[in-house]
Amino acid sequence: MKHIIEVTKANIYYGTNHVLKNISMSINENSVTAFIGPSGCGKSTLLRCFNRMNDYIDDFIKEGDILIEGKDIYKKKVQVEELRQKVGMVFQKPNPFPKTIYENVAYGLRIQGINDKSVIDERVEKSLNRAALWKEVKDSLNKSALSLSGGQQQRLCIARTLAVKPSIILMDEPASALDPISTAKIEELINELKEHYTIVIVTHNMQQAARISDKTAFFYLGELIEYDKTKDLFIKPKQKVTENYITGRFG
Amino acid sequence: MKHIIEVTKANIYYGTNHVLKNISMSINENSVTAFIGPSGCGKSTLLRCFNRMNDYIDDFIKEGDILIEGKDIYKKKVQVEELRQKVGMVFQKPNPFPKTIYENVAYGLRIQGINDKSVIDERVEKSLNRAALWKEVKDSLNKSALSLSGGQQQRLCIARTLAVKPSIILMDEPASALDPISTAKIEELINELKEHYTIVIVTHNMQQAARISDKTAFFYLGELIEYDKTKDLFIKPKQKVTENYITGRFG
Amino acid sequence: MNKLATNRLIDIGFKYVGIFCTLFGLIMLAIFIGYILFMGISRIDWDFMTNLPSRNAAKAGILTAWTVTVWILVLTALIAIPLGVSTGVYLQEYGKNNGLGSIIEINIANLAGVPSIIYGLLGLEIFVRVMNFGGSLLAGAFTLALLILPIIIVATREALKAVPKSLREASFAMGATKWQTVWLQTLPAASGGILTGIILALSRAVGETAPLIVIGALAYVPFVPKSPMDEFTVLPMQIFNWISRPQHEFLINGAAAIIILLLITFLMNAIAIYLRNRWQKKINW
Amino acid sequence: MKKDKENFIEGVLTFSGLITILVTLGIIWVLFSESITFFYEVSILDFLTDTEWTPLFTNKHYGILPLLSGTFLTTFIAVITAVPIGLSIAIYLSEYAPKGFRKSIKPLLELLAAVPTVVYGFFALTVVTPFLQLFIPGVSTFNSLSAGLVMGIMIIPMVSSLSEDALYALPKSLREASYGMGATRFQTAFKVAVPSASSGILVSIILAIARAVGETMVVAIAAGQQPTLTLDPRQGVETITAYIVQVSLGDVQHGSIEYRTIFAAGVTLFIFTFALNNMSYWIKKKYQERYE
Amino acid sequence: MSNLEPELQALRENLLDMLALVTNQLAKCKKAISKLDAEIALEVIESEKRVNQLELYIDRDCENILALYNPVASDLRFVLSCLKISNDLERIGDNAKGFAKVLVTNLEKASIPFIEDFNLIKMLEVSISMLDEMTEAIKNEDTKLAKKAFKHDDKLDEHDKNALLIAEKLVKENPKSIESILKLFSITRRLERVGDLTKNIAEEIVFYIDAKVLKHKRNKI
Amino acid sequence: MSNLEPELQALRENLLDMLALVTNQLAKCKKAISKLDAEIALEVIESEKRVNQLELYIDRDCENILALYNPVASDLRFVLSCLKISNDLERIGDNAKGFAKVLVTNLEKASIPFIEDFNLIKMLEVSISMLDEMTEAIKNEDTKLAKKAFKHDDKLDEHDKNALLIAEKLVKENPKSIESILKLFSITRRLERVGDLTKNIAEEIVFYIDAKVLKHKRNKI
Ligand SMILES: Nc1ncnc2c1ncn2[C@@H]1O[C@H](COP(=O)(O)OP(=O)(O)OP(=O)(O)O)[C@@H](O)[C@H]1O
Ligand SMILES: Nc1ncnc2c1ncn2[C@@H]1O[C@H](COP(=O)(O)OP(=O)(O)OP(=O)(O)O)[C@@H](O)[C@H]1O
Ligand SMILES: [Mg+2]
Ligand SMILES: [Mg+2]
Ligand SMILES: O=P([O-])([O-])[O-]
Repeated sequence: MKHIIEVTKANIYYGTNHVLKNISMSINENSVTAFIGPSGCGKSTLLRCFNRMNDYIDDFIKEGDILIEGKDIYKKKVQVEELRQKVGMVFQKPNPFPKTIYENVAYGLRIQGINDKSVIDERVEKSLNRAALWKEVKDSLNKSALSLSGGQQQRLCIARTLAVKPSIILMDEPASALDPISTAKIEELINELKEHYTIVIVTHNMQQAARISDKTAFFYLGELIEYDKTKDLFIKPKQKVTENYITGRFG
Repeated sequence: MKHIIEVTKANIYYGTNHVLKNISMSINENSVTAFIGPSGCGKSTLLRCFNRMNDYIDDFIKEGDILIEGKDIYKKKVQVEELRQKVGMVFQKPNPFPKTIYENVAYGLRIQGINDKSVIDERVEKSLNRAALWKEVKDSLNKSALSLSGGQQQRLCIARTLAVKPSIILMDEPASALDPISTAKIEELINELKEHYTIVIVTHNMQQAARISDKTAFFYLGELIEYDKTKDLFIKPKQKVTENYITGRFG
Repeated sequence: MNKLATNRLIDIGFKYVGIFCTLFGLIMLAIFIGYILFMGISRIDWDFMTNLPSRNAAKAGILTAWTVTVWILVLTALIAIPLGVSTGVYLQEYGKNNGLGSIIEINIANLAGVPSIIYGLLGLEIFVRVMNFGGSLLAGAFTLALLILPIIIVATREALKAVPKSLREASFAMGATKWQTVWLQTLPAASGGILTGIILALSRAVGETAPLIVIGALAYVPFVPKSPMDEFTVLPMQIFNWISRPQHEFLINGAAAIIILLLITFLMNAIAIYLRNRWQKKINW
Repeated sequence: MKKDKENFIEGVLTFSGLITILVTLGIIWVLFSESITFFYEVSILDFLTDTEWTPLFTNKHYGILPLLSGTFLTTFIAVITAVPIGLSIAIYLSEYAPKGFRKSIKPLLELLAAVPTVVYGFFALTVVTPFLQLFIPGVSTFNSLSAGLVMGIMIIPMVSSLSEDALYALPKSLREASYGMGATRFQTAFKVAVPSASSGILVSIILAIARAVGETMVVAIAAGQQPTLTLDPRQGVETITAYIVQVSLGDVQHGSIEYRTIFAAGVTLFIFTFALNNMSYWIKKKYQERYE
Repeated sequence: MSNLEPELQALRENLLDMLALVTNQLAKCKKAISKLDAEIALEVIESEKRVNQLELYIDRDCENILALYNPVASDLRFVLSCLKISNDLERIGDNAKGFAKVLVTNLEKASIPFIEDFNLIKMLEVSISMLDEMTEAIKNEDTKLAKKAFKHDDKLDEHDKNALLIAEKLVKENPKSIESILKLFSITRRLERVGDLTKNIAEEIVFYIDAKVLKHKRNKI
Repeated sequence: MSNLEPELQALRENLLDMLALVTNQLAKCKKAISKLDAEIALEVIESEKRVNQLELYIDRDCENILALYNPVASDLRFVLSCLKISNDLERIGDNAKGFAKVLVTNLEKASIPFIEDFNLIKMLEVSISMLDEMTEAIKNEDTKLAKKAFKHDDKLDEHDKNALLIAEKLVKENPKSIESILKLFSITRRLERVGDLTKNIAEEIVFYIDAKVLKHKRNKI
């Protein structure tokens, strides 16, 4: 299996706060990788490094290398905008733009300067389809995205990300604001998407990590403690601290 | 086992929205009862009926009877303030008062007009102890409650409720805003409290309901579909819709 | 990816537009303060502060003006604060969903936008004529109190609104009554915001000129008022009077008085900003 | 007993709320009762169509148009100064500026609005007008350009602060969504943030207009007191507010027609600001709950 | 939860495969014993490895499902049943192998009548049809069918009980063939076990479909 | 998760109880056979009900834990092991009962030497000591101890393999006691099963402590 993301000896600081310590890991293409660990262990920080969403934080410092498709994404000449089209992101709370459903999905194309209606139409339909939302919204594409339910909004956010043809999708607790039924739908979707996309997901919900991911990385106090096939991690973790965390015997 | 709460043919409306339909149920004393069900099915509404927190909603209409310790709590002459001291409530997000830890716990006594320092001192210590927080805060009783971590804040909220000696504690998703470790602590606490208190808890997390409750009530579209021992509900539910919900085959 | 390069260029371009505009505002402020200081600072001395106004520019001072400004401040505060805060509390905590509440709410929104000079007309009719206070300090205080009332009410409301619903629920759930909840929880939690609003409102009152002109405050009052029923002038009136005169000396007097006035308003604003920051930090639970 | 206390307190609070209604009723009553007597003497048609306003002269004309044009001219100049600058500042602060910078710059800008208006008048008269006279021929000592520009500077913080608040109140997630799609900050600002906060921005502009319409001292001091019907910004004009000040400063007999003119002018002013305020109120109300 | 469905499906298929394999083992035993064909018996012994393999697969599947998907209600009951059924099937496979082993060890032609006497073919037929019923019961989630096993098993027990007397009689009558008789005697016991184990499977099927525990109960209907 | 710990504790205790009970059954079998005491054998048969009961308890505990607490890692492995161990123990109990049943049915004094010949007491002793080791292994989470079972079991298999020859010889030599000999022959098989089952238990113990699957593996060390 190809490694689409490679992290080598990464150290991340916020000012003097050493948030991630000497992380090295490779993430497989077209698979689901879950990041778990207690609050504040640095999961989101690492995830956001993959599309440089941490750029705007003033005192953010990165050491080590992060390669995506073999290229160092922190090189000077890398265009972040381009990177972010390749590495899409879905957030904790559904955050559709206060525009129509159609315009939400079209947004990524428009900012690339694509305005050809037929191209956009086609891409919107395809993305919504892939995000398993087309059936529900095809008759109301011009309604405000805010009129959708939480779960639908989140799928819309996924569709919007798909529209710019990313190869990697980062998700930071994408279902934690949703009820169990919507959560199940999102999980199902993730399962379908992994055929064509690499998905990296941060989740607080260990059961969720167990259910949907192929590999799981457990972080603790900024260190990558264990990174293994999900099955193995949940049935026979190698590290005591992992075992304690997943069995709830912690602290 | 004694039935401390008895609901008979309760119907609840918000204006014309029929939110709870013909609910009848009895809740056992000194046990944990969990309410589960999809979003909007009316769990919180029913819970809030038990201490009349819905009173301030203008178009709230209740039919049927709700008895606590054998008394109809919706009778005219019932003093809500007194009722709420007997039926405490813990909310989804930890909501300590922006006062010191000590004053948070003392609040309930003060509003009853109790100002004797020795009485309050004693009650504060006892409540904090019972909420498994005394050890952590005994040296910083005069610090602001907001300086505590989320999990500690939630335990403080529980301590505050205990201080007025309730017999019933209502909890509306008390751990959904907390990380897994704090959640585990709250669950442990609930388990200890049930010896002396009747606990009714709304939770979105089925595993949580499974872990901590003695009986579970499953609501769907405003109806009480199934109400049984938690074990039985999760191993051999009687209703197909319950089965579908707990196994995640829904909608 | 030519498009991308253009987009990035536009992005950077706008950044400098933004910086320029921000600096423009600040530079105007600086020029202006510098100019005033340049003109007026040398005129400020002990005599200027303690002399009564005079037709002789060199002898004229602002004793009347600033003492009355203090008087007015106190009176206005006494009238406006209780009224404003209790209305704010009523709107946010009691009347939110009833008809009266929404009427009052719309009413306040309108009052807040009524130009100050209209309050002058109101004061002229009601306080000066109907209540027969004449062009007195009391009439001025009442007029200004009404003028800043909406500001205080709105600030109180906003501050109360910022208090999370969960705090109220927590208090109710403990068995507190509505007033206990307001008095023990909501108001203390909102106090920082309310105080900020009050100070900003008062600083507005300090600088108001137009309504006082309309109710007939006199620009020339060569004595310090002894009672609220006396005639009065305030700092801005004094300034207006001086700068309306053709003689350059009076212009300099005006500049000097402006320095004092700015000092007072800026000081009040600084206090308000400080309080607001502290309060906002606290309320972010 | 507990109940009695609660009811009493609620009564007191309701009463203070009612007082604010009395204030409004007072304003309306004062303005209209005095103007009605005015309109007994002057026909409304004349009032609205006559192009001269000379109530203080012996040849009396009561045409409000010159005052209105003066008001609108100064307001217009102020608004076209304040809106672009204020909006740019708002967008820069919310989308570009480092957090610390934003926090310290905003209160400084707000000081611009805290400066008493009489002081701005002084500034317009003694600094801006002489400065304009250097470049633009024909600028008179009292002119609407100078007054308008200074008023514009004065209301910059209204536009920038209120707009910035509206922009800043947008959930952070909305911006992150846009960045995450590969948008630049400019695109994010203009395609997502500004449209999403449009109602708040609109409200800020309307309020700024209302403020400029009602502004008194700057125009009274710097724009002059000649009610001329002109669109030439170099000339002196008189606004409604300036006229009221002018009359108030003079010795006008209570109950005289001159006295009543200020109420007629006041009513006109009130109607305009009332309309603007209501507009902003309803816009705000309509869009308030969008992100809650 | 979306992923659970296919996992359960895969589990069910593995279970049915294992069931088919074990049934086939018994069918081969029958063939082998009717023809005294050591070749076929060897096949049975060989296939035991695959049975073991399948047991391990099913165990691992069950573990994964339990660890990763937290099944409840019928899903949980199904997984638990699979765990137990696969165990039972493995033991049936074991017994089939033991049975076949005896057939491989130079059993004389002379012992054919003893096979008759011990009723072995009849017992095998009953066992096979019981397993077939289990397959149908699982496929159609039909507990009635599963419960038939309880009656059939009684027949096998009957045969087994007689085995001692038959053996005694045969030993006395055929002192030369003692070894063969003892061997055949020992394998009747095995068929009795097969019946018991199939009964256990039936109990598990009832448990997972109807959520009723029949194990160790007298009255199973 | 707080509630899980006591539940696991209770489960462990039930398991140890069951283990003790079954070990005791075998010990009683030994006593009964050494003295040919039908009374004691009856006790064994009686106690089988309690073994069954305990198996049901443990099954139910495991189900509850799996349904309610979603155990993972070592917790999950422990629960799964318990499920299987209890099943194995029940079967050991079954075999003990079968063993005892033979002792109850009028076994003649004459057969005492045969007991010697079949090495039954020795086999029982090995079985008992194996089970004792399992108890210790579980109590101390000691997989080394558990693994000893694999060697012990080889001894039992040895004895069992000889049983057929011994039976043949005895039948020839004591044509009068055929019934007793056949009965004893049939129960050596049972002791072999006990060894196998204990070996399974040992595999489960290793699985839950070391997360290694030894079942159906050749090399178990
Ligand atoms: N913008 C920031 N500036 C400074 N410190 C930060 C910032 N964001 C996060 N941190 C700190 O970095 C550490 C790791 O944060 P991060 O958000 O990556 O944790 P996490 O594992 O995602 O936690 P959670 O599960 O709560 O989201 C924390 O200690 C946090 O306080
Ligand atoms: N204050 C209110 N006014 C009007 N309708 C309400 C109010 N609160 C809740 N409802 C409606 O009542 C129904 C039940 O709400 P409730 O909050 O009891 O559901 P819930 O089961 O607790 O859902 P959740 O799991 O999302 O908290 C919903 O349809 C909701 O829209
Ligand atoms: Mg995070
Ligand atoms: Mg709820
Ligand atoms: O393995 P058995 O229990 O069938 O002997």
